[in-house]
Amino acid sequence: MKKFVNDPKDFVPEMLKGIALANPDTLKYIPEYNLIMRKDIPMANKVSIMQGSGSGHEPAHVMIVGKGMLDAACPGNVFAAPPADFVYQTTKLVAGPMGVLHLLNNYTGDTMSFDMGRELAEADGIEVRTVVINDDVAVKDSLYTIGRRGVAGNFFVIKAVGAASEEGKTLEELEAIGNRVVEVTRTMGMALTGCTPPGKGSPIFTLEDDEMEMGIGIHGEPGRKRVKIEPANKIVDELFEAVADDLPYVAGDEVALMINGMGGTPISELYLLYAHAHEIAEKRGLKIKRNYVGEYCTSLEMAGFSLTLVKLDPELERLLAAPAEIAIRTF
Amino acid sequence: MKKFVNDPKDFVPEMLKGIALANPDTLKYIPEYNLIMRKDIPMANKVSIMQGSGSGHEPAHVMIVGKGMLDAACPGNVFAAPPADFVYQTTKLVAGPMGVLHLLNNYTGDTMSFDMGRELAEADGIEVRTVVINDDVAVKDSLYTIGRRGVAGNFFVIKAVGAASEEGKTLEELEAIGNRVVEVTRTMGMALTGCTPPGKGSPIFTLEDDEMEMGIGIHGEPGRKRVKIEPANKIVDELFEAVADDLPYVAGDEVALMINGMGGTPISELYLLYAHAHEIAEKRGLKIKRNYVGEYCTSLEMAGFSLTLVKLDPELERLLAAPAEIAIRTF
Amino acid sequence: MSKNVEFVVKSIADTALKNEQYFSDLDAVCGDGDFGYSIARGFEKVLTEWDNIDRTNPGTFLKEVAKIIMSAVGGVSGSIWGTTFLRAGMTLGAKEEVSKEDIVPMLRAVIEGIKKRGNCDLGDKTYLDTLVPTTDVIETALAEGKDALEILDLATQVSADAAEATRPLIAKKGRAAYTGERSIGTLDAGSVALATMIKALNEAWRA
Amino acid sequence: MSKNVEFVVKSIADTALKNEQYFSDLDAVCGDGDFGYSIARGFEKVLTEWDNIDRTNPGTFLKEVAKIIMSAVGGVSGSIWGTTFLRAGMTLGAKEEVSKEDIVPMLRAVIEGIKKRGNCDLGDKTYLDTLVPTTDVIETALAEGKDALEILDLATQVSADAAEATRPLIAKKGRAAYTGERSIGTLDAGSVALATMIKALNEAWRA
Ligand SMILES: Nc1ncnc2c1ncn2[C@@H]1O[C@H](COP(=O)(O)OP(=O)(O)O)[C@@H](O)[C@H]1O
Ligand SMILES: Nc1ncnc2c1ncn2[C@@H]1O[C@H](COP(=O)(O)OP(=O)(O)O)[C@@H](O)[C@H]1O
Ligand SMILES: [Mg+2]
Ligand SMILES: [Mg+2]
Ligand SMILES: [Mg+2]
Ligand SMILES: [Mg+2]
Repeated sequence: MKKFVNDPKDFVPEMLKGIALANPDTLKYIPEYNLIMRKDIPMANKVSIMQGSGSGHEPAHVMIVGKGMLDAACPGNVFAAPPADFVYQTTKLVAGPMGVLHLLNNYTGDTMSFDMGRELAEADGIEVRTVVINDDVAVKDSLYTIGRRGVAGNFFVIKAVGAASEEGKTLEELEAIGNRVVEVTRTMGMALTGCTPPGKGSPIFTLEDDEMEMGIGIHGEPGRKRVKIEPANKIVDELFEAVADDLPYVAGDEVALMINGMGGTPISELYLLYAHAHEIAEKRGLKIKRNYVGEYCTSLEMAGFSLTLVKLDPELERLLAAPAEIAIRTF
Repeated sequence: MKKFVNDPKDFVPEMLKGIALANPDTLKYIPEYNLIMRKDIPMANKVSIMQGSGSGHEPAHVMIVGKGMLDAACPGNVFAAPPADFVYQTTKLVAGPMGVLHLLNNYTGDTMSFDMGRELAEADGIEVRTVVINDDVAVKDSLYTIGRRGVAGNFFVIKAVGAASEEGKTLEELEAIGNRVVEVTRTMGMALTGCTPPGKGSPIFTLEDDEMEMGIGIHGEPGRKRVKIEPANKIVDELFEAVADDLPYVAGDEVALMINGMGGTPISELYLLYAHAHEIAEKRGLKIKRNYVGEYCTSLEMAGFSLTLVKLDPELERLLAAPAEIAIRTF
Repeated sequence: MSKNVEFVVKSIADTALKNEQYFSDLDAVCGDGDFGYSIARGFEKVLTEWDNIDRTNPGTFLKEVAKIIMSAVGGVSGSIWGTTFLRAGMTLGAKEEVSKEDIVPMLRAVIEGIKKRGNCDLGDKTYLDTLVPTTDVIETALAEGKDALEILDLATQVSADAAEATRPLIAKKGRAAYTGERSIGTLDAGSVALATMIKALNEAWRA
Repeated sequence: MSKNVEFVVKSIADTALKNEQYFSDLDAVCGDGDFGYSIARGFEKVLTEWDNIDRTNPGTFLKEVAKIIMSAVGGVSGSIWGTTFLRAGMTLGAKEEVSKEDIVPMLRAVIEGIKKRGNCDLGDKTYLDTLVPTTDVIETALAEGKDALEILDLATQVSADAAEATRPLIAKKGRAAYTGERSIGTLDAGSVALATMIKALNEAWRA
């Protein structure tokens, strides 16, 4: 296992400790619940926003806690939804008078934990609303009763409700904004390699030297189909078509375009991919108002990327452009 | 080769095109010289700062062009210094009345190209000064006549002179600031895997499943010694000691601490490494005033990291804290 | 308090720890490879806190085990295995001892709890597909007056067959579901885990 | 213009392209694995622009080749191979033809240029370590009145031996230098390239 790790069981807590040590003025770390939260939360005039999800998707979600983004994140172990108890305890800790918004990527495990956590918090009199994110077009709604997965598109939901919550919007308003973003966001991903959870010690799946996996999730789950590696532009073509034709996004639409790295793909390659995605978008008549190239929601050290389109309206564009501060930063 | 690439010869230009398409308002791309430069440069009241270096170290240097950082970068091919002609042409394009500062990482190839490029520019009447960055303690000064390598510490030189140039400092002043940062900056890196330049198609070196390489450079050059993989904290211990004892950094010193990913190591692991580095620093009595965790100077998709310490004084701290805007960004 | 309940829980916990890698590997074929790790962490915490678990009565003991699992394990496994022990404990109420007659009602309550929490049913390729036929055979055997060892043998056999019979099914729940038809021909990790636990319990009982 | 000069440059360029992978692999052992790629890109550009290169006289031709290389290739290789053709061209000046007598002064000028640009000397494990003994043997052979084919044979032999003789040296320049003592026992990529080029030229000459 080619990883920086001490005891694999300490992988997540040691990472969380690092985040807290690097941001002593703004963040609080509560080891019992894998919890990273803003120090200045709860606030009287602001809904608190939290997300759980498994670990292994960093920077999502523990590293995007901060002003204008998440107020707290309580991830489970690597690729495992948080225990229901984490969700409950975190909800209690962040709850202010305006209530708590739960964001969750649509997976059975996360849904179960957040359902149980929410029930317990509501029993304590805390008002909770939930936005379920399911932007992955690789998994079709009709085919599986659990519905589409939530993947890198969750960034846009977080950014929009995060900005709106700083403006003092109510829980209902935030829920509506979150759902509106989900409706206009679509993603598809692919991988050149598998990835190795520290607790497992070996790759979840392996691909031959000339193979890639299309329609991958963010937990190392195999995807839609395994095919021979193609030139970068061909791969972008395929993902772009699957994503753009799903909503669909049509000529004249104003959009945000994201190329999200899966953890092991260098940023040089992500910009190469962006170049072609940008050109396809323009050829289709889409107007790129905002673009995102980098790592937003990863699968440990997996080599691969996902492509996300968001259809913008003036309010959403304003929320995406609003300033925000998060744990990870360049300067 | 598990990479996103079309024709390997187009790897660098396609990446540069992506950077330009993603930043249409602020950056200009000139394909003939692999040149990414600020649109608003040259300015009458500001020295222009440029760096070349090879490609494959992204975000350094093409993705850190922007206000308060570099004004231009003209990289060579992957891991190859830019041709002398690129340096010359770029110098001419960015030169304003206050002159041009060349930053270069100390490698024979870069030095040769920048020497030739500078000679040609000076012949045209352009005033040029050069700061040579050589922060890598893995390579000892005394042993090799070419001197120590420049690695991730170059970020601090760029950030400091970038901020100072925005304040209108003169070329001489910037040269002095750059050299002062070089004097107080030390780095050492290591790798768990090799990396594959697209034009080569196979890894530069390979490590067995249980091996790591200590004292690595940023071009896939093998390092000081090849040893069995150790727990993360042990690796941090070794790098920290080599770095801290070199200057040395002593109890009471105010420092900046950087954990820089080499391209293929996920940010989760980088924060895990940071946690331990932070604790060692505190144990040694160093006061961490600023910290940096992420990718600053990479070797394509190599798994590994480097650790950098910078000794701060009030002015340097102020320059590092000054705002800056670069091509890569989260929002 | 009933030593048998403790014995069963201890045996299940030991089996989960011993088979961590094996169970994760099963989940990796079509899922995300965390199943073995997840339940191992849960049962590990159960064993760590073993001596301090409230033993007022078997029902309380089982409910405390459930809470430990639910605070240590996330998502599907935490919820499903937590629900398992929670429902079993709730069925017992404040009874001082567990009798033969309690077994089937406990298992039926577990099945209902899992169906509700997991929003799943027979044939979805989950651990229900092994739990239900195993419960059925235990019910029949108890009615026929078979003894504990005979029943354990039957349960071992039926659960092994049931786990093997998940192969042709399409996974409809959990992360394995995302692979759709590619899950055909693979074993359901949760089912194999259950069969493995029953087999180990059978062996431990005789030892 | 002297067809021989064109023939030599063309042969060197072809050899660089044909051996791209091999030369890169040699550099990868202790360097950064870009040597073959770098010079291939330079000579590729030379061949692409071949028909349009200024052929006023051999000196101009060589200087133009140098400029193409220096605009296409960065760092050590661009500077060193650019300097090579630049110095050779400068030595010829405006001469219409290249004669036997020009060869050694050209090579000596190249050696001086590389020493200056590369801040290196014999024994540093660079391509000088092959160029210098090869130049020496050519000088002697010319003085002894040997003919072109004999001289090519000698140069092929001596350059191959010299390249092989770089093995025990410690690399003191270029990226290979960073490996220090570990460079002992490896071949210098630049030296092998030069020997390979001379051997290929010898063969092409006879074909
Ligand atoms: N909705 C569900 N209801 C009941 N059991 C389920 C459900 N989804 C999955 N399972 C069981 O859980 C096992 C996988 O557990 P685990 O790997 O921890 O969950 P996840 O799919 O979230 O990674 C499956 O093999 C199956 O037996
Ligand atoms: N300072 C120098 N002067 C002359 N030749 C050199 C020098 N450094 C390296 N070389 C030659 O260049 C070759 C390596 O070229 P290349 O790989 O392009 O350079 P780099 O070391 O910058 O990657 C070496 O094999 C050696 O023959
Ligand atoms: Mg899971
Ligand atoms: Mg090189
Ligand atoms: Mg799983
Ligand atoms: Mg090289």
